[in-house]
Amino acid sequence: MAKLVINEERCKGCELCISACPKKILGLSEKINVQGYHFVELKEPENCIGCAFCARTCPDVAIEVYK
Amino acid sequence: MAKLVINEERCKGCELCISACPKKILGLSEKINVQGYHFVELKEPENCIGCAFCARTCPDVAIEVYK
Amino acid sequence: MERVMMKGNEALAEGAIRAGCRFFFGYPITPQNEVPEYMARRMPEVNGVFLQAESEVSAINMVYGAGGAGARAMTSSSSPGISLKQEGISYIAGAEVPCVIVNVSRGGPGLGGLTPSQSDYFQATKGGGHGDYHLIVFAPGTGQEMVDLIGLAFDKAEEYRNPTMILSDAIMGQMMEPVVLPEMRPELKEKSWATTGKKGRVKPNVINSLGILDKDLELMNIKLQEKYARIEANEVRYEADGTDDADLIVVAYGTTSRVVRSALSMLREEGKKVGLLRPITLWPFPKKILGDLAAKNKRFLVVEMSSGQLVEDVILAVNDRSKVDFYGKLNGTIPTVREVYEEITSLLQKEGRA
Amino acid sequence: MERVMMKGNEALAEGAIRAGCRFFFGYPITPQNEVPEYMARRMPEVNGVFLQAESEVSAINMVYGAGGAGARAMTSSSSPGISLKQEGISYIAGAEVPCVIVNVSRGGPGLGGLTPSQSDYFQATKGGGHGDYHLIVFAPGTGQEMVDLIGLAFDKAEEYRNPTMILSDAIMGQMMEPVVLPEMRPELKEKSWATTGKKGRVKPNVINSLGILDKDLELMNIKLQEKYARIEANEVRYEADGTDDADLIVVAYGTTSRVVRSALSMLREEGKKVGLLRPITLWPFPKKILGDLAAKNKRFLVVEMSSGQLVEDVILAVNDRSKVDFYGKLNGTIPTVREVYEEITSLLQKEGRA
Amino acid sequence: MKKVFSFPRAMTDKRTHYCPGCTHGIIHRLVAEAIDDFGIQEKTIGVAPVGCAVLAYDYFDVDFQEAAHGRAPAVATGIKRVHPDSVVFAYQGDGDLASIGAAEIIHAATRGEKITVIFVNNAVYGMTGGQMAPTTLPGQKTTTSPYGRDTATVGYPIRVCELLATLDGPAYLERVSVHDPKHIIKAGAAIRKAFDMQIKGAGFALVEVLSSCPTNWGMTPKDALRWVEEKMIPYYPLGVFRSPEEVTSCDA
Amino acid sequence: MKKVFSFPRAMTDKRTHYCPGCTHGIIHRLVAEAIDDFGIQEKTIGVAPVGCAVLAYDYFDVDFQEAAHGRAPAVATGIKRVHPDSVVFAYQGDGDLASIGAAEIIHAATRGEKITVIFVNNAVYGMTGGQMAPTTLPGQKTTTSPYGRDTATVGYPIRVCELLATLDGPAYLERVSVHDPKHIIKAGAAIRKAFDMQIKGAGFALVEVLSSCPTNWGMTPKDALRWVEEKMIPYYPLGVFRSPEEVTSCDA
Amino acid sequence: MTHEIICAGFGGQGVMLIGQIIAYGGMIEGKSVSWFPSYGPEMRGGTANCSVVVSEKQVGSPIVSEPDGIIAMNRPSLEKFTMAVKPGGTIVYNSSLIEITPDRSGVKILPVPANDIAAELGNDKVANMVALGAYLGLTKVISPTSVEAALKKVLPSRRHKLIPLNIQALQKGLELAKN
Amino acid sequence: MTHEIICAGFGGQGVMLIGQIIAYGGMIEGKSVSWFPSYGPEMRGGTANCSVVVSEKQVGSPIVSEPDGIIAMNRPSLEKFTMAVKPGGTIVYNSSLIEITPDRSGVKILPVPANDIAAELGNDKVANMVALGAYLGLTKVISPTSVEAALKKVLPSRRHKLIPLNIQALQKGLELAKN
Ligand SMILES: Cc1ncc(C[n+]2csc(CCOP(=O)(O)OP(=O)(O)O)c2C)c(N)n1
Ligand SMILES: Cc1ncc(C[n+]2csc(CCOP(=O)(O)OP(=O)(O)O)c2C)c(N)n1
Ligand code: SF4
Ligand code: SF4
Ligand code: SF4
Ligand code: SF4
Ligand code: SF4
Ligand code: SF4
Ligand SMILES: [Mg+2]
Ligand SMILES: [Mg+2]
Repeated sequence: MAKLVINEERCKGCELCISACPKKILGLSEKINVQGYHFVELKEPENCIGCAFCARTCPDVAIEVYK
Repeated sequence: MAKLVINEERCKGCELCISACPKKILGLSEKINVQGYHFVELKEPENCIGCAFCARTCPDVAIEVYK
Repeated sequence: MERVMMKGNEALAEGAIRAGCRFFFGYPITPQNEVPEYMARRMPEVNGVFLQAESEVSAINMVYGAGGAGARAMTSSSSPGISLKQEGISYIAGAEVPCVIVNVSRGGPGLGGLTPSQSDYFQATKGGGHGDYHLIVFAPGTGQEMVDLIGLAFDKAEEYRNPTMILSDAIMGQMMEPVVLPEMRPELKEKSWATTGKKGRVKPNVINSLGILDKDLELMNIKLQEKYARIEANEVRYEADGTDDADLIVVAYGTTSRVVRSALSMLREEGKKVGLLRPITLWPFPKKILGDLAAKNKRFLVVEMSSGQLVEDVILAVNDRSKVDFYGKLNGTIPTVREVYEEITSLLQKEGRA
Repeated sequence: MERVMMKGNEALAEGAIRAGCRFFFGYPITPQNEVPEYMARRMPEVNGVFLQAESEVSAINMVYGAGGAGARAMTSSSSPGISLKQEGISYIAGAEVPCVIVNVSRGGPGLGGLTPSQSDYFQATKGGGHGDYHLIVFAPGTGQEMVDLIGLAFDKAEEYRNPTMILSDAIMGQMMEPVVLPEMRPELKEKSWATTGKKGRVKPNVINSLGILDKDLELMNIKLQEKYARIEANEVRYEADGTDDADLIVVAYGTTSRVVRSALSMLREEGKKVGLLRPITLWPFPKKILGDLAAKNKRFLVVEMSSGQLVEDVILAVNDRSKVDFYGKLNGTIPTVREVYEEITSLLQKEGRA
Repeated sequence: MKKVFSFPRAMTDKRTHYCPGCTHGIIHRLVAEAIDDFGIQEKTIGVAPVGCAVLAYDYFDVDFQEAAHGRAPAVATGIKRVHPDSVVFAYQGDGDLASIGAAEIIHAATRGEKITVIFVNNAVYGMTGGQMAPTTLPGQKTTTSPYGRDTATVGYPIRVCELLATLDGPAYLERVSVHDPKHIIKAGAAIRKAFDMQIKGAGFALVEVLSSCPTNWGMTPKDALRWVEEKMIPYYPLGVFRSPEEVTSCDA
Repeated sequence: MKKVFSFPRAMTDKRTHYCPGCTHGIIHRLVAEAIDDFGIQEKTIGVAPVGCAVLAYDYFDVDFQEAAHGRAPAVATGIKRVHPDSVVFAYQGDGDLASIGAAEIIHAATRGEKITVIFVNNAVYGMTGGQMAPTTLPGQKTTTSPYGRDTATVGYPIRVCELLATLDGPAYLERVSVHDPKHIIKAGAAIRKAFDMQIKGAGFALVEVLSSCPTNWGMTPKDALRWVEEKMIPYYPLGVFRSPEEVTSCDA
Repeated sequence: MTHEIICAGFGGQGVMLIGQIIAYGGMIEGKSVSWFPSYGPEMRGGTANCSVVVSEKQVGSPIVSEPDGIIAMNRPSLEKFTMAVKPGGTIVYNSSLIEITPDRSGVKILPVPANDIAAELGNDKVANMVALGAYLGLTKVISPTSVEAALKKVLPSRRHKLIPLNIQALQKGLELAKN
Repeated sequence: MTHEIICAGFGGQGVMLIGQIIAYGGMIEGKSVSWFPSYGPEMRGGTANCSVVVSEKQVGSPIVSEPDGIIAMNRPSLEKFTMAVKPGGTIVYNSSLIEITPDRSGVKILPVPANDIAAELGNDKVANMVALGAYLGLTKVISPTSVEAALKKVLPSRRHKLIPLNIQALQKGLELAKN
């Protein structure tokens, strides 16, 4: 199982990571950050394969991936 | 036999017509024109074939050709 | 006529079209983008040409071509883009091609910022390009003037075969005010000097600014200077508001004149004798009226958004006859009504006229 | 030191190299071609870079890059090319990048001609580009000053982190006079603010002129204006020749100052009390000395090759204290010694001082 | 656990001002990663354009110079000539590079100037609000082509890599896209190569990156990426237009 | 007797200021002949460059506008848009067109601007006294490449036809030479075709003419023509780079 | 009489529009008016505001720094402009999104749950009109009929079908002001 | 004392060079000097001239409009400058190429068959030096030894072998002036 560190304050809620994730396990939070955006959350941490597609797609470098 | 009309005042004596002439019948005059150039002369009018190579090569449009 | 609310930039664009402009060449730059964007939509409707040039340099040279060919042509840009046009403007002035250049100026120097600014005054009035030349420079102070002065700019450009400039700024361009639009001009008549193809003329028309023989260049300049003298004699425009009984006259144009107007109306309510002299043409400059007012022992305060440019022309105009004070705001901020009010009040106090 | 005869343009180029300039970016244009051509031969000998840019616009931006990177860099051109550089110059001023710009000016406007001219005075001193900025402008009047002032121009550019300009013309550039060349400068020390790569610095160095937050731009301008005030206080240079006992002082710079000098020496031989005030820096302008002289009841005559540019600064400087006359020659011709002599003579007669 | 993917050292932690989903951010990251990979942060100097990336100097932790609109190649030239051992890159948009700056890029390329250019082609002027760019596709609507780009009156988009490939100066030219993870990885490799070319002194290197502008295209970030794939790539084919191998043969 | 060759009507009888043997004169004549051939003298408008041909307006008996250095294509665009039924041609040197005016020519070409450009490539800045041009050959000595053009530091010459041929806008591009009568005749045909393209409304047409500058090359006129043949043509191959046939297929 | 207003909020909350409606309405009523937009320093997104002046005399400065009243649709806007309001002036703010109360005396303050009311009306977008109604109820700068006329000018014709809903929202605001 | 000279002729006749020699010579003699070239309005070919000033004082205008003397190598030059020469001044002209005599009184006039003498010396190119010699013989602006020193400065070293020939030509000129 891999681990994701999401920098909620950098996230702009663009959803690109969500569509890039092969496992479809990312989604937007109900909460908003200081910038006023709904940020992204890892909904099913257990299914993350650590492929880092999400991180590589994120224009705001808001995701780090550990495995 | 063809006829050449050379505008002596336009000629700058560049000699390009001289080298373009297939019959090698053109040459510079001893005289100079108002611009200060030795202008070109048809040395052997009888040998002119009217090919107009001279005229076409002249940068100063100093030659007209009749046939 | 119906009044409509329009952004200054759009009012100006529609005003140009109604004045017969059918050729617009420009390049995007904030805060003037509404002008080309409006033209892009509108020109096809009136059979005109909107062309986005590859650069400001190219745009001004397209205008030179189109203006030389006899059309009412214009370009618009903002400060850095206007700097790039300086060579072209000098050519246009030298070749006496009529056209209109709009500068919706912004804060500088360099990349600067998008705030309004009046620090392109010298560039517009003294010649940012090389050589002795002048643009006729109009400084609109209302939305209505955005419409009216661009029409006048086209007329004067043609009358004098001289480039004219509208010097506006981010505020004048973005602000909405009610305006009355004039009727569409009828087709313009052909110009005898323009490059149209010889069409049977004996002599070709040649548009140029070259004086390779020394005397040619001097003659060209003598002719230009004579024209400039005529323009200075006939084309000065200004608004004088309450200057007759005023002790202190504030000189300001465009955006700052608006701020000043608000401050002055506060002061007049307090019974202060203050007036506004608003140059509408920055070149030719309203020298004479300022000189006349100075002769009447008025004092002056110049308010502008720059470190002091207009103020030089005011000093030159009043010369030895009066005192000129200066209140400038550097690029990046806009003077508030309160600031101008206080500046004037303290000045009046210092002078013991409060 | 040995005296050698050199053309002004070449003296200037060699002077630049001896002042440590190792980067030249330019574009051909008459009458300054000797500068790049000299540099093309000479730079490789001193391990420097001569690069012919694709245009004047590109050249000034290369200078901006090289100057920002910490080098002594320069460009040179003539009037139309200098107009094209206006945007770049405004950027350089805004970003406070030291560099030297040479204008070997020629007759305008437009394509104009190759005769000398002083009609780029406003462009050089009031800012031909957008925004409130100033170049330090030097106007050499001798071959020796072509050498000396370019050295000073590099030093002052660095001292103030400000672009400096040499405003010369076709005559100053083509004329040969004996000059003494200074020794080659030792290597220059690195600049802490330059873009060199971080090289262990904690903060990157950034060169820019952007003030996207309103306050940034105002702060940038306040800083610039403070610097300009310091320059005005410390860097004024002029030559006063016979001004002490003179009734009439002629103000002229560069080429015209030479013509004036010849005329004045004829007049002094006739016992006329005439003097020369020659601004060496056009900005900062020698305001104070002119004001002081005006206070002593001197009269002034301004001689320049333009329709009247320098004269405005002289009037502003003497303001209400004295009378300023003007004798201008339009682009295309050069005033002769005889003409200036006669102008002064008739002026003296009119004033009853002959 | 070990890091599979982490924040590049050559980036600052400032939040960018880019619109949500704007791929300028991805391209920034790829550049920063290349700088990290080669360990050249201390000797890299960037040149920022006028365009949406105008504040690039805020996001990279390297020395930077802001260029006037279109002049980044000239500014980079000036810097590189002064510091030939440094690594100089210019970051430019399509309006900046292919319109107002067309002369500068062509001449930097033909000079074989030893700089790296990252060319972000988003088929529009982003910063000024979506005007037509020299790369705007035929028929594409923008604020200055409100009826769609009409090639009969305003002509055709420019293919920059193809244009520059006619010159002898460039050492490396490639067009890439960042519309999906696979292509992002390829784009990263191309950018790395473009830096490598400079480090090795091979000459001028440019990577054209097809990029999205959701804001001015009026699309969601996701749709915008699909538009890159479906509309832009057919007009702007991906691939290598000049490779170092060719260069060697060219020099020979 | 009938005239085999006579003075073109579209030329004035002013003597040109060109140096003896300078082929600018030949090219002028070919342009004038094309104007005569199509009978368009009354509707032709020329645009003169800044370069040795700066006084072109003195030599053609047609309306003329003098452009700023490099900007002839922009000026021609302005004129042509105002008078779409006129015939507008720009006459430009290599410094003018390929250096300072690189952006203008590329954009006029990609716009498919319906103008004719006569591009005189003499590998040098003639008017200003022989400085290096973007077309100066490798190793060639000029006043600003006194040790010979060093491609390692100042890069490679630009081949303009090849460059423009990557664009979709041009209708006709050809490179010709005037170094001997045969080639002069071919050059005349190309120039005629370039005017024909415009008259037919096909689009942007450019003819690059390899030309000599005996003065700045330091050669006799005759040697200069040999230099064109032996040195320039190998670098700048003659030929058609875009033909109207292609254009048709391109538009389809 | 001159009345100066600042309308402020996030981009997308329609603050520019209500500013334009006031200006247009003023014009329709024969007054001098001006409208001036100001976008935050960030080039995209962020907050925005506009200055509106409605006057019997020629409008001077179009930039309002000491407003007679403000309409604040979000918290940063309220915080930014509260202290600028003239003594005796008016503050209308969107209490649906702003949980604080403005710390200011000597002015009329009216919290308006604009988003909640708009939601009740079935369209979040008309929150701005609720706030405008409340503001006009308090200040009477322009009459509600002028608003209706202004809407026809300001909205593109394809959106004219939304006018009744907008008027409804306006009315809700006007009513709030009555209390 | 200030001496002002104009040297004029066709391009290629070496008038610029003799001007430079006078200026250099003056400098070597410790005087203030200036040299200024002027090419005709035609951009290429045509005539050319230069102004030279040699003075005990700082040189003012480097452009000479009322010369103390002229050296005219061709007819257009002679015609152009004859009337400009100051009363009491000097005209030296190349009578090999100029068939007219200058119509001017109150000045010293010396025709010099410069090309003929140069041809005698075996090199057409030194006609300019013959004329210079004559001029210096009449005016003594600089001494012949200074000319020799100046030649070393003005000619590139690869052409120093021509100095003796040039001096020879100069002497011929000087002799002509004696008569
Ligand atoms: C001389 C000049 N002209 C125009 C502008 C205005 N301007 C700023 S950014 C820009 C274009 C940006 O488009 P692009 O280069 O494609 O970058 P993007 O924003 O799309 O990334 C323009 C025209 C300017 N700042 N300076
Ligand atoms: C803005 C500007 N820059 C430079 C010049 C100087 N200039 C005049 S002609 C010329 C180049 C001419 O070369 P080219 O275009 O090749 O024409 P040629 O003379 O060789 O026919 C230059 C640089 C100018 N007049 N204006
Ligand atoms: S690392 Fe891969 S699987 Fe995990 S969340 Fe990111 S994209 Fe999805
Ligand atoms: S791609 Fe980045 S910015 Fe976009 S939603 Fe995902 S984490 Fe947030
Ligand atoms: S027409 Fe032909 S043959 Fe006759 S002179 Fe001319 S080139 Fe020679
Ligand atoms: S080509 Fe023309 S100019 Fe040259 S010599 Fe012959 S006739 Fe004279
Ligand atoms: S406007 Fe376009 S290019 Fe600019 S930041 Fe927004 S999405 Fe990106
Ligand atoms: S300089 Fe060269 S190009 Fe110019 S006229 Fe002379 S030979 Fe022709
Ligand atoms: Mg873009
Ligand atoms: Mg050339």
